[in-house]
Amino acid sequence: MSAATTPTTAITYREAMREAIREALVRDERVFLMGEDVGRYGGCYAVSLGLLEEFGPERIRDTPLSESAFVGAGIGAALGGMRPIVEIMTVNFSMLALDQIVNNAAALLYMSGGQFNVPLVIRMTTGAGRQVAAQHSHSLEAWYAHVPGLRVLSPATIDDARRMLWPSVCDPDPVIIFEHGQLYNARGELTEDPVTDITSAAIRRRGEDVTIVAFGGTLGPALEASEQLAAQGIEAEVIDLRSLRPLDSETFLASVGRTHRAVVVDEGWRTGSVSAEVAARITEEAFYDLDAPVTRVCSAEVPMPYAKHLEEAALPQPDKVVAAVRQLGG
Amino acid sequence: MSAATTPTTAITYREAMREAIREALVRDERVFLMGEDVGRYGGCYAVSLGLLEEFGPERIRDTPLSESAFVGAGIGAALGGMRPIVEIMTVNFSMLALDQIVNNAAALLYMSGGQFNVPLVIRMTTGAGRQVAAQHSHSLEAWYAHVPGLRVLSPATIDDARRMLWPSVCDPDPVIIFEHGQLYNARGELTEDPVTDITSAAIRRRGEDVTIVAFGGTLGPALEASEQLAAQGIEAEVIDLRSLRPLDSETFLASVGRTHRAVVVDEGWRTGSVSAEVAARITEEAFYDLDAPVTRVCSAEVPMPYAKHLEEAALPQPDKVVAAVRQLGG
Amino acid sequence: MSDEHGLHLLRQMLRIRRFEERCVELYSRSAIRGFLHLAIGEEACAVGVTEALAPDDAVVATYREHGHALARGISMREIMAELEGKLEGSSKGRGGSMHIFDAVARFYGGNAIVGGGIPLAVGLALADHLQGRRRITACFFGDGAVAEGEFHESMNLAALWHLPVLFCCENNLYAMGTALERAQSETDLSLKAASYRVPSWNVDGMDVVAVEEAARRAGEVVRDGGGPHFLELRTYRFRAHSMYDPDRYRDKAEIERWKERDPIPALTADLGAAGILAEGDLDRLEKEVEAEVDDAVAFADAGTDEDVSDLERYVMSEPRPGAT
Amino acid sequence: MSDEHGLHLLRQMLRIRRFEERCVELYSRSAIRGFLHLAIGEEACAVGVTEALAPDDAVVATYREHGHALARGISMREIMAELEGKLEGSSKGRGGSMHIFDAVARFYGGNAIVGGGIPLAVGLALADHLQGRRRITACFFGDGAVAEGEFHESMNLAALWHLPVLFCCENNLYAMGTALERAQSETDLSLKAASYRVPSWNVDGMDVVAVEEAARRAGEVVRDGGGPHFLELRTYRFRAHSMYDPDRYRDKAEIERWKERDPIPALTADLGAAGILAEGDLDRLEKEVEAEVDDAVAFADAGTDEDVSDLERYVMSEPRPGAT
Ligand SMILES: Cc1ncc(C[n+]2csc(CCOP(=O)(O)OP(=O)(O)O)c2C)c(N)n1
Ligand SMILES: Cc1ncc(C[n+]2csc(CCOP(=O)(O)OP(=O)(O)O)c2C)c(N)n1
Ligand SMILES: [Mg+2]
Ligand SMILES: [Mg+2]
Repeated sequence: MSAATTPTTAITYREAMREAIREALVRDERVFLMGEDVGRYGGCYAVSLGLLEEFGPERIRDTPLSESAFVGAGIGAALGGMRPIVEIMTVNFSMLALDQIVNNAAALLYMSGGQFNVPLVIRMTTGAGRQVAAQHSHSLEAWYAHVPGLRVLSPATIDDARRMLWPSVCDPDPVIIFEHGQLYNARGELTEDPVTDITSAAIRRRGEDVTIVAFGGTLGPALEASEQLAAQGIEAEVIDLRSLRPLDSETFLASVGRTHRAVVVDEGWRTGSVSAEVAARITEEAFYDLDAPVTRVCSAEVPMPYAKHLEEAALPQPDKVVAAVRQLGG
Repeated sequence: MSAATTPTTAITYREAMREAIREALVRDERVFLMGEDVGRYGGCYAVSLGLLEEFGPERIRDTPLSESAFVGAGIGAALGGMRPIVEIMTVNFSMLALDQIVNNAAALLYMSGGQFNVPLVIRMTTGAGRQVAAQHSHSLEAWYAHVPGLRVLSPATIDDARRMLWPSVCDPDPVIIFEHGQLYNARGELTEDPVTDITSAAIRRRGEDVTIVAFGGTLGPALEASEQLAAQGIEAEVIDLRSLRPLDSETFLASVGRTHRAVVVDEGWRTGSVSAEVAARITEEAFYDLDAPVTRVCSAEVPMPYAKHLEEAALPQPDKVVAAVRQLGG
Repeated sequence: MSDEHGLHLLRQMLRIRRFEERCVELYSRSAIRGFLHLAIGEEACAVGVTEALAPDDAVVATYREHGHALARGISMREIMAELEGKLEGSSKGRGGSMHIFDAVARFYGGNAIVGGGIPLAVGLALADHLQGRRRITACFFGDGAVAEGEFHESMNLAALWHLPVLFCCENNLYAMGTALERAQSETDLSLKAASYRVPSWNVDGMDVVAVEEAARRAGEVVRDGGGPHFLELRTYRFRAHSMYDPDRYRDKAEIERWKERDPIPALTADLGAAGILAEGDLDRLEKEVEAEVDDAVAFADAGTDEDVSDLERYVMSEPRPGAT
Repeated sequence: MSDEHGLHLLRQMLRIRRFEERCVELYSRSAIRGFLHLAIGEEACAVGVTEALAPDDAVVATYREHGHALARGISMREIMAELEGKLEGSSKGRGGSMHIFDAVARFYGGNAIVGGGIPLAVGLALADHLQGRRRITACFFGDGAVAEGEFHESMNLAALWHLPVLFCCENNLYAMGTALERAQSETDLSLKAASYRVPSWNVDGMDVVAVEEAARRAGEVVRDGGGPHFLELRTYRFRAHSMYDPDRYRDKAEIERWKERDPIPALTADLGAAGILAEGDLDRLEKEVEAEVDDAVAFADAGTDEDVSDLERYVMSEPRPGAT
């Protein structure tokens, strides 16, 4: 991985995503953005603020509250030669559109014997942390990562927010992008990040003592934990999965081959989360490298409570990651 | 529950399920069955055939094609003091009702601070194997097993088809029952099965050499494989999970403690399937018991193809289980 | 309408208004967090409909439900404690502003998925129908929910099965930033109801007396087995969609025009003109309401944080003796 | 209508009828498996609408789509090979009876989720709208689909955005075993369309000429920017819902009554009376059609099984040179 040269000015994750959408709209006139309140309102998380004024209502298309129909219409528009970017306000509402995503977007190419690919991008906010309670705090990445025919991305950095969209738009198949709600205000500088693909995991910190696998909203806690661990003399290697489907096993398996220990951090409910798949793969494929069982730090298996202290207790915090690593011993 | 005395004559899984529904309707007048074509048509898989005539249209309630509304209405009726059994024709269509299941049925008790439990049973057919192709062959048990607030059951035997419903109806919380479509015609005798709970796994075959974990549609292939293995001198212990949420880890962990090897067989797509969670738990909690990595035999990660030979190739067949066990060595 | 009842209606609307105004302050000092949706301007809808209900009727509402909860008789203390995430809250602090529940009041939320509560209402009504009870279920939802498939499926189900649901559409002309005419090809919502054979009534949602009257008449028909009815309550929210909304999509003049129809001054004037509200009465009422709000805040502030060890409580029901 | 065209309509309906009759035989000998839904009795709908389309218009259909696929010009050979699961099938044997697709014919399925194709049609029309093309999308669905939320969301979206969709509801009065009046509180489906401001036409779905005429007229308006239109095609399936259905829910007399209105004898008689179909013509036509069906079966029977090593092909697109 080559180093960055000139740092650009700091921007937020939100702005990075907006720039990415703007880039796509400018570079390809088949691209349009569609979703609830993406236009006049400026996006429920203000990601698309200003785009309506710049690109007009045909390309920044407000929809009624009809998740199934407008996601399905995105699929149809993709079949019809467009390159839609569909925004579902949050993953919580994506359940209403799941039939379209799984039974149409993911299946059409295969069912049609290779005739109809679906070049569609679906963006949605995911995650908890803002006291919005049970119906607004889901992390359902695991569900999507389960479905063949989809690509599932989880940009956790400003660079990835800025750079994963265009290759997604160019991809011939449906791409689901999860944007963690807690990241939008994160601020940082765009680097000349050489990782612009949408298939590989990235090593965000080097270390030899333990591998911490994270993605999306848990990359921050994982990195924070690794700093605390470093202070205690434990050097963690932090892997950012970036793509949840396909899952780049090689990167974390290679890391475990070096560190012999792994902790997976996932904001999903533990049972059946992405972390389960990562843990299963590590055991299947790096069993003889392991000096200790793979451990998982996930959300408590509860519908997210509103009260702040309970929500904090339910989420995978850095101290829990630290504790999990220390428990591995070695 | 006291033991039966005289062995009854052979019945099908379908009949066992029908008897279970009838039992519930007879024992508790708050129980009613609701779903598409459960009445006049007799159920798309003929499970409820004859019940309309016996119990009338108020209690055997045909619904329009409105999965979200009638599942939600089942939740509301449960809140209102009834004990609804809602049939979703197949898991494939349950995606249309997922919002109701996850955001209401599973969350109401918690969100309301313990005030509103939802005593609802949802039954649905799952699985592939009948050449009904991509949109009708899903096995989405993993999705449901991921959700706190739900109980998820997978009756794989005639006994369980007959005996898991009543405790589900009595359960104060929502219970999802998956009936594998390939099992309906399975025929056998009801035994004096001592396992009548809806929380524990069962050991369906004893063996010391390897643990095979299966559930629902894969119990048959697992048992078939174990017979083939026995002929080759390998005695497999076969665990039937029965309940996918909560997952009874103890039973399979204890088994692995004896056999030191495990293969998990799951008709779901490998990535993010129930098998991933089982494998992850075995590694987390029985790591030092293991002589070899946990292996998984799952469906190929494809939308199910129609052609018979392709569908067969995509599914976890007994020979693949045999091969997986043999590969573990030992 | 009796004098007493007129004053009661006014008091109820004032309670809601002052409660929500206080919420804004509490939000600024971070005592309330998460999403907070105010119904300031829409009080007549919640009060009018709720007044028409019998004590054992059921209510299903949305995330904009403080008013419905208050009007339904849930204690202001418990609601405020809920908004502050305290154990003494109506949902033990688990739900927050969007998830007020109360078993005694048969108040079934507090649903934060647009349209998500509507099927529940159908089911509650189905339970009453099956059990032969003369109860009705009032189901509140916004104009935005009319675009959701669940609304349509539910209307059809209720009508097909002739269930006692009173559908109450609080049409405030906007779903977040989306004006009704940019969300619906046909903005006359009564045609939707008609397409299911559900009788529909348009009601001035800024007039609490009109709302109550309509809800009472429609509710009686529903209760008498007349099948579901649909009330379109034409109203307006004076404030932004939520605390996060800069309200860029509405014309200031439009907002001002609607404020002239504020249901509280309107009723105050009517009661005054009718000689029901005498000089000084309003002041006294305001003081009483302020005291109730103060008390609720004090109660909430003094409330306790649930013990973290109880985090997993209520994911599943607690074992009850005698079950099975 | 020209003589030639009349004969063409008859031929198309006969092709579908004889094809599907043969399917029954093939099902008995297990050459076809899975779910098989026949449209025998409903041929006039598929043929009439499809005749009114231009070659580059799009079609979205359901799992009961053999007729639409045949009428649309997809070769009978490929369709039969698909039903037999052969590599030479229109979807390479991956889809089967419920999933016929054809890129050249712009035939977008073959969708086995009731209502699931309707949003796709809206999107296809949106693409045409955005690209300024004068194409329309014909979207077929059953009466049962009208109860699904997706239908409503899609109607609204198409109408709101004024998109070129021709909604074609094949109302055969049943959704599996559920009669329309037990599925809809209001069985006049034109009211649903009206509630979205979508013009709707009731058409005798047993009269191919009437269907074509209606589809042509409505289609022209749609193509000219008149927004979506809704055709309710009143028809009936003569056979059970699928091969698994013992058809216990319909009255035999009802079926017989509808059979008297069989669109094929009806058109045959009309053409005979008009002197267009001379003595012996029908026999010749039947023979030609039989030969086509024989040929299709022979083609399918001789087809190849896809190599199992290709099982995972087409889960994702194959890399294409030049793609970023
Ligand atoms: C299914 C779903 N989609 C989107 C949202 C986000 N959202 C919350 S409120 C709202 C607007 C709803 O408008 P309306 O139904 O008119 O109710 P109002 O807020 O005006 O009272 C939206 C889009 C949601 N909560 N649920
Ligand atoms: C969402 C969904 N629910 C249920 C089914 C099962 N199913 C297949 S066809 C059918 C009846 C559909 O009736 P209709 O729309 O009138 O079409 P028809 O079969 O009469 O042509 C049902 C219930 C399904 N395929 N999809
Ligand atoms: Mg509104
Ligand atoms: Mg039909």
